[in-house]
Amino acid sequence: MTLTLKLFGAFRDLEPAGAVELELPDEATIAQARAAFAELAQARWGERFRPGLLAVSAFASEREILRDADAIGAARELALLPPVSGG
Amino acid sequence: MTLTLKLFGAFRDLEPAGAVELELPDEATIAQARAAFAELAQARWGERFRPGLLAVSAFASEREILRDADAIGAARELALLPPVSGG
Amino acid sequence: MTDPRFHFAIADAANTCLDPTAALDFVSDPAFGGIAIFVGRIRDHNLGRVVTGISYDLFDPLCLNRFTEFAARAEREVGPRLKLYVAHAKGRLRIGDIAVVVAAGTPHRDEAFRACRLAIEAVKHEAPIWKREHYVDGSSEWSEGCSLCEDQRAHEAHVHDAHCDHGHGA
Amino acid sequence: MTDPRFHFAIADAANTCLDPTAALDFVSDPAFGGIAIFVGRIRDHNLGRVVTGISYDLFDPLCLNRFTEFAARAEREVGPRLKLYVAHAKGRLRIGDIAVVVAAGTPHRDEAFRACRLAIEAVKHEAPIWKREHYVDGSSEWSEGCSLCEDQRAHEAHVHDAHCDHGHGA
Repeated sequence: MTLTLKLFGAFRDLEPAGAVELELPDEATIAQARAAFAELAQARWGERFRPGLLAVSAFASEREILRDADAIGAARELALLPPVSGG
Repeated sequence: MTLTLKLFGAFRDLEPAGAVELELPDEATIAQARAAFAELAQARWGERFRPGLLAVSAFASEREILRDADAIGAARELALLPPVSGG
Repeated sequence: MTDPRFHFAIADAANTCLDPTAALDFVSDPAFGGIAIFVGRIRDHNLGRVVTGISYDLFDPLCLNRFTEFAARAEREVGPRLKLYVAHAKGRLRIGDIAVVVAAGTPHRDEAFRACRLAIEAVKHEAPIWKREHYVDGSSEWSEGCSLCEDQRAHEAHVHDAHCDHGHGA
Repeated sequence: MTDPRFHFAIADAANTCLDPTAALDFVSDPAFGGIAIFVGRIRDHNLGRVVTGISYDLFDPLCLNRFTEFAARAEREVGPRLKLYVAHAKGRLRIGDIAVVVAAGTPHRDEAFRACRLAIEAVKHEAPIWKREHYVDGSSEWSEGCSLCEDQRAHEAHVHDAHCDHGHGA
């Protein structure tokens, strides 16, 4: 399956298009998407990519925050949310 | 000395003019003014006057709340403040 | 002697409405990120009775003096980087009319909330303001209130800690 | 499914200014005496640096969903007699511009303050909103923030109780 991952905050700086595509096995989990993004990011952006930022970032659908153990299920698009700073 | 006592809240209902005059000895205290007002109120308004309300009411100048032991001093006008309910 | 950080007003209901936007503007500052505002409106009921309006009586000069004391207290609580606006209505108000506006501006939000809350509590419990409720049957009554009598307050604080736990106001 | 007691909005700074008066009007009600409003403005400094503006990025659909959750949480806290308004700006703002408005209306003031505070804290710490500060030298930086990562939050709550004690925002 192909998952579109929308990027926000500091991650959006890395990719002006604001999204990347990840190739994942069917029935993948969030943890697998996280690992796939780390691999892609390392390859594409090198030292501009900060693994420490990814570690404290959340994956989310338009409806809710997801945990690493959650299955991606039928979602074709998710968002990667670095630590937030509203207000 | 003659002290003008401005009335507020429930006390103003008793006296549409909004003030009474009390005759007090020179160097009188607030406690003496309180007693003089109780006497005047009893005589003028009878049962419409509630001593219990006076007991929880404060005397004040335009600048500050006064205590029973305070001297009236040079003041010629004070205010009688029943319990407050702003906001 | 007027401190430019503070604005206090008593607004005669016959010709002035309280203006929360003016309060917001007054406490705004390029250095301030947090503004907390309290708006007290006349509501249509109190203690189970239908209310049609409220008349406020104030002892204006002492009231403005007390507002100044409340501001000094707020400054002791949150520090000098504070703008504070307190305005209270006087006279006859209808349901939905604004009785009181308190606004506090500070660099950060916690101080703004604390200063705003401190000021509205003081306005409710310690300012020479009296409220008469008008009911749907045409009758009216002065609200129960908080004694400003220092001797009485000291006594009541000794007996029980709530000198003013009645249900007045918002 | 829209609850008429709640209003949530994201305002594009390119064509809309946040309006505290609209917030006040929305949460007003004849049965409500207490209204608490928080207004967050862009201030001219942060952590010792001179700030010239802020750009906000938001994940709109999740953000609006989270606002709905915050309202449900506020209702659990203060009860159903509550109106709540939450609006946040998106895009580039200048000093003094309004970044966020939260307003809560309730019968009495304590509930209004609590609901307002709960909502603004949640907007600051739990909504998918990101802030980039622009500095006087032309540079800019994304603010430190609060992790939304549940696994991470659980871990940090274990290590120390403050998962988000950085100095961002107002």
